Amino acid sequence: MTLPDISVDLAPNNPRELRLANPVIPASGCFGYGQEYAHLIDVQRLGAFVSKGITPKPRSGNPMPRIVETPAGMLNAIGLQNPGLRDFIKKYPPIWNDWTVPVIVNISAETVEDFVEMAATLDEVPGIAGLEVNVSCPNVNAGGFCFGWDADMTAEVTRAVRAVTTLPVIVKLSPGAIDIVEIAQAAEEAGADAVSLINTLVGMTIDTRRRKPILANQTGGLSGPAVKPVAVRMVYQVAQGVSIPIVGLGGITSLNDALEFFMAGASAIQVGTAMFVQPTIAMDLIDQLPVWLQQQGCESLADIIGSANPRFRAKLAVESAESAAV
Amino acid sequence: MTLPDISVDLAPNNPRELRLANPVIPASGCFGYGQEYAHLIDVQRLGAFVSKGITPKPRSGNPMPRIVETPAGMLNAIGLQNPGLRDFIKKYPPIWNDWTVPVIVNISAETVEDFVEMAATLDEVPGIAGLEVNVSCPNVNAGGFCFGWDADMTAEVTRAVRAVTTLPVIVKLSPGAIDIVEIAQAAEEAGADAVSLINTLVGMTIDTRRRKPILANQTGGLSGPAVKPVAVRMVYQVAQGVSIPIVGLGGITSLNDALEFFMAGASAIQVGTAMFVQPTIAMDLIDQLPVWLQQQGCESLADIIGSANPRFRAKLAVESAESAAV
Amino acid sequence: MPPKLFQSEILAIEPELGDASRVTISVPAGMANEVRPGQFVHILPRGEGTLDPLLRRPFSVMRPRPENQSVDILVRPFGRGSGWIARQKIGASLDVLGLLGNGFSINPSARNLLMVAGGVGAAPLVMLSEEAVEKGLNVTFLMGGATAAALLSPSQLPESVEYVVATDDGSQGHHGFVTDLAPNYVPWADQVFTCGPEMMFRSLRRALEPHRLHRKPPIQVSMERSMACGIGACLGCVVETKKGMSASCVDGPVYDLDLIDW
Amino acid sequence: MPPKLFQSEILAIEPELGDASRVTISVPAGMANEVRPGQFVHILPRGEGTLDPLLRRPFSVMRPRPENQSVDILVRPFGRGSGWIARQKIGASLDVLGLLGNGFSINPSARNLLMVAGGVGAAPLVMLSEEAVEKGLNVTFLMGGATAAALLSPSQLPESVEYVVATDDGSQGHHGFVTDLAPNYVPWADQVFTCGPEMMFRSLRRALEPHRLHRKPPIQVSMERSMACGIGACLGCVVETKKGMSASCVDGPVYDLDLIDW
Ligand SMILES: Cc1cc2nc3c(=O)[nH]c(=O)nc-3n(C[C@H](O)[C@H](O)[C@H](O)COP(=O)(O)OP(=O)(O)OC[C@H]3O[C@@H](n4cnc5c(N)ncnc54)[C@H](O)[C@@H]3O)c2cc1C
Ligand SMILES: Cc1cc2nc3c(=O)[nH]c(=O)nc-3n(C[C@H](O)[C@H](O)[C@H](O)COP(=O)(O)OP(=O)(O)OC[C@H]3O[C@@H](n4cnc5c(N)ncnc54)[C@H](O)[C@@H]3O)c2cc1C
Ligand SMILES: Cc1cc2nc3c(=O)[nH]c(=O)nc-3n(C[C@H](O)[C@H](O)[C@H](O)COP(=O)(O)O)c2cc1C
Ligand SMILES: Cc1cc2nc3c(=O)[nH]c(=O)nc-3n(C[C@H](O)[C@H](O)[C@H](O)COP(=O)(O)O)c2cc1C
Ligand code: FES
Ligand code: FES
Repeated sequence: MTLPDISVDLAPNNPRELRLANPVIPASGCFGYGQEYAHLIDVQRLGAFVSKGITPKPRSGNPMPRIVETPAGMLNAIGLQNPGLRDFIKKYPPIWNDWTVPVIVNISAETVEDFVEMAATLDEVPGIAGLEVNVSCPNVNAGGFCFGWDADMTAEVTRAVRAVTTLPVIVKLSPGAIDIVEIAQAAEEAGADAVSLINTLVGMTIDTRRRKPILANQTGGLSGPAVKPVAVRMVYQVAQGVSIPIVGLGGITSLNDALEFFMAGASAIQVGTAMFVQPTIAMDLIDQLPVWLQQQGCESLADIIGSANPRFRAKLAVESAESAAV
Repeated sequence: MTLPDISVDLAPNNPRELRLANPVIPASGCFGYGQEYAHLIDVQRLGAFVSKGITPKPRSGNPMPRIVETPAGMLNAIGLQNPGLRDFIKKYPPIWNDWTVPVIVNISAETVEDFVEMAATLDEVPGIAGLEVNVSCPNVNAGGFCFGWDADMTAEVTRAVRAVTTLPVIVKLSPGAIDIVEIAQAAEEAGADAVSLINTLVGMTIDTRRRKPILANQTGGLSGPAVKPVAVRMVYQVAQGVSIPIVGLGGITSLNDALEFFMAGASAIQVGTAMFVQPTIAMDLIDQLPVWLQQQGCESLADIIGSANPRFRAKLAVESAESAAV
Repeated sequence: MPPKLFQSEILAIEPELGDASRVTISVPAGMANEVRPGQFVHILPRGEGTLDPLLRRPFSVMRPRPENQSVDILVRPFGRGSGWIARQKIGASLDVLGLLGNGFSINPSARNLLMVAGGVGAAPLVMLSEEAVEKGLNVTFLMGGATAAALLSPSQLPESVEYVVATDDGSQGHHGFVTDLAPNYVPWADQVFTCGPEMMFRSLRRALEPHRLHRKPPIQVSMERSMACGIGACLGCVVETKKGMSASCVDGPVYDLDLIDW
Repeated sequence: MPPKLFQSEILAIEPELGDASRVTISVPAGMANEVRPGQFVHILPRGEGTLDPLLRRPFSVMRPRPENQSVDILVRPFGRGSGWIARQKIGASLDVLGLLGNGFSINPSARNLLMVAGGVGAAPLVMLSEEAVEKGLNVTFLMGGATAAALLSPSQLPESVEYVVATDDGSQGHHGFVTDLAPNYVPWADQVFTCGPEMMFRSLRRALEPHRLHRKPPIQVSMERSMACGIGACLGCVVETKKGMSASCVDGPVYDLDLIDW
């Protein structure tokens, strides 16, 4: 008996498509460039993976300490340590080009021009299946105000990236926005193929012996199970407001967690912090998901996407009726 | 040998003052109206406590389930169940009037007029030491946009409340704001005696068996240790931006947690969710804090307030030099 | 005795009722003498150095043991919290808040008591049955479970109790729900006491409806709500009653079934 | 052997070195033969049903035991994670990722090796000393601790090792820091190996500076950084070296002291 279909296309409106054999994706910054885990798991079986965020110029990242554990979570302030666009292109895509797993490249920048430079340069590089645009970084032209906190700035970045690449574009949303639905809609209207959410929340912990913040950068990004309820809520809300696929993430450590995101309305999920803790987690999810779907009598993953979100399902029904009528 | 002084005035600019023997305060919604814990702890020894949020009219609150546990945290959607202003005034302040512990009344409303009605009515009620204005509720006149997410709306509520009461006013900030410092400054300028932060983050968990959100209200407020890093970060940032006292809260379960908030710049702390888990936690903190201060060679709590926050301490030094020069 | 916060020691653990365990925990002096059937203890389901799971979990007292200052509880390893408690070993220490809640109350004029138990809901009804038998009352104890293995052992009940069982799979007693059995006993019973899943209460009410005149016999039910504080402060555990919202941790968990607003 | 994820069983626990314990844990077939001194295992410090503490904790291998497919580690109950591990009992199961990291390397021409250990930093140096003695090399092992009780028992080292100790309180050996002792051995030593708190490395470097010509003898140091992944993916554990940022979990934890950018 064949198992339910769990494949998914994250860029249905894009001729280049972003077809994944399964909806399980290690998250940016939590899977290096893919090689790191190759001894532990069969990387090629992943739906896709997102590489560490790259920037136009090389960055050595923040001083140490860069990570600290928090209750059921962690803070990180890696500071986007990466070799920069040029060395990145030389080093990794050629390796990925021989792989079967689709690789999504996460790009970060502090100006729209830098985003454009990276997107344009990566467009034709073999070995890259899509871009994830990280709008959670501060916009230096807006006084450190984060792109992803503002609908107009998010739209501007998305539009500019869209204009210079035919690659599938996923816009990765920041949970710091007041109304994340508005931001997601802005990304959709500006041409994003999909949105992913959430990036980290901003947090701090203080070393009470040394009387200073533990992280050298003072603040860091909060991730892990602690943030999961915030992430599920945002996916649920965004699912009611956009028609492009949603990639859900934030604190997933188990099949039940992944199901929460699917039922909220995500078409795929990413696993970040949990990769550090349980390197096999992505493989476990890929194995468990079809078995669970079969036990539930589902024919495919689509049966449960948004199944806890009646307003999303109603919207979906209207949309498919409309497209059938066309 | 006498222990270090841990008393604190949360309304130094207000003739009515809000002097607490110690800086430990059970948080609103986590301590009922004070009687609930009277069998378990000596309520009179608390620095103060904040009563359950009241509204102009009685509210029966949200349907069940109202609470669910999350990783190192919980979601609640109590829905402000309370007897309403009139019955509240008849029932509780007369009891508190015979108590020595200062009682801060938390008020919630969906319009500025309702805030004004409550503040004006409570102004002269014996047994009340101060008001905590919960600006985390949706503003019905602004389409459900939360007062506390917007500096102007926060200022408007604060100014209106300030105009009708001489009671010490603490404005309780929502972590949903993009720039919490701006909101805190707006409250300060509009006449708040102090700010407290943070209220809960908005979250959701999904029951994957029943395929619907666990809470009947769908979303709920996330509290507990999971949110502590976000709370500490916000207190640290707000401390650099305002000159009124800050009451820090969010996930405190131990002396070390409380010290993080003091060192970030809080003059007092509140304990919410932890009261449910360890009803003696507030008493433990009251006992442990002076002993710890003494071990550290501190003369008073003031020695450590903001001690991990150099920009706060620098501002403080400038301010005290200025006031000495006057 | 007002609620106390105390460190308790696990004195014994015995398998009972499917995958559940009967756990004997020590309590402060005098507490075992004061507990009323239906009251519960609120247990922190984690050890040192962790903050997850965060909240306490309520467990009904199954049997007081004043002779060695302890009580029995019945723990079904259902989720994370109860699973942790069930995994502890004899000698382990538990952080407990109790006694909490009100209890069942037997009317002075009642002679014949009907218990209707589902799964670990049997726990408080065991205590109530023991108390009733001691007072010379007649007790019939209806017990339902998925399979024969999920039923309470008759040895847990006083001998004079009439013990009638139902199983979902028919492996013992009536093949079907325990609530199917209840109507037969309505003419006999002066009072009905029930504890178990909420679905069972609803079907019990439906099953008994045609047999009860003037809401007789009265039915007392122990409601199960997720709880945070256990002492009336959080309002997370309310039950909608015909008199308004009621905090089930202090005003319950035992309610008159007819007062509940379903 | 590439890193593996495995369930390990605690085979033995012995008090050692102050409040620390020497814990013997089982490892997959062949692993105990391959471990190099300086490598570490990454242990999940929590049981079933909890997500806090979240991250694994690294522990250096103190001694391989190929004869029964296990390794010894030295666990100091410092915080929440190590505290949990230290509280486990014989027979308990641990979730382990290993072996990770590079190791110390003895130069082919080296005859005289100086070890400088602070606290539980002794662990990898015990293994290194055993290996060196087996190769017929001369080892001097300097060990520092707060008190006599915090020192490694000499029985943990091969007999031929010269064992010299320092205590902060003077209760045994030199009254002062272990780094005070090190300069005397510089003319003799062909290589220095050190593990302990970062403060010790800094003072060791300062103490040896005037005695070292042309950076001889070379000093290898095992750096301690908070780690998340342990396999080079998160970049949380980097060490600033003169060649740039280095992920200490894969490129370290052992570094040439002179390469570190302090
Ligand atoms: C007054 C009272 C008395 C009680 N007496 C007893 C007793 O005598 N014996 C006994 O065994 N129990 C008793 N209980 C129940 C017990 O206290 C626990 O609440 C119960 O065992 C569940 O807790 P847990 O930690 O095992 O489950 P948890 O893991 O905390 O789960 C709690 C609930 O949330 C749901 N849930 C949480 N997260 C998710 C998710 N992501 N997807 C789907 N569902 C989710 C679970 O289905 C479950 O219903 C009593 C409860 C009350 C209120
Ligand atoms: C390569 C390597 C090898 C190692 N080998 C060994 C070994 O052989 N034996 C051994 O015992 N240990 C060893 N360690 C250390 C060990 O892995 C643990 O990291 C260490 O014990 C601390 O973890 P913990 O869980 O005990 O402490 P945690 O409770 O996690 O604390 C971790 C750190 O964060 C700080 N911290 C966290 N929160 C706060 C706060 N709110 N205020 C102040 N400070 C805070 C603590 O001070 C501490 O430094 C090694 C580490 C590395 C990197
Ligand atoms: C160490 C670390 C590094 C990260 N680096 C990036 C990054 O470079 N770009 C990015 O968009 N997100 C980055 N993230 C965020 C994650 O991709 C993810 O959005 C977040 O951690 C929430 O998911 P989780 O709870 O599953 O970890 C990083 C997270 C961690 C923990
Ligand atoms: C059950 C519950 C009810 C609450 N009710 C209120 C309320 O009525 N008014 C208010 O301002 N905050 C309310 N809060 C928020 C708390 O006062 C506090 O801001 C929040 O829980 C964070 O602190 P903690 O992590 O210590 O719980 C409530 C929180 C909980 C858990
Ligand atoms: S559990 Fe808090 S009011 Fe009942
Ligand atoms: S611990 Fe993740 S890179 Fe070293």
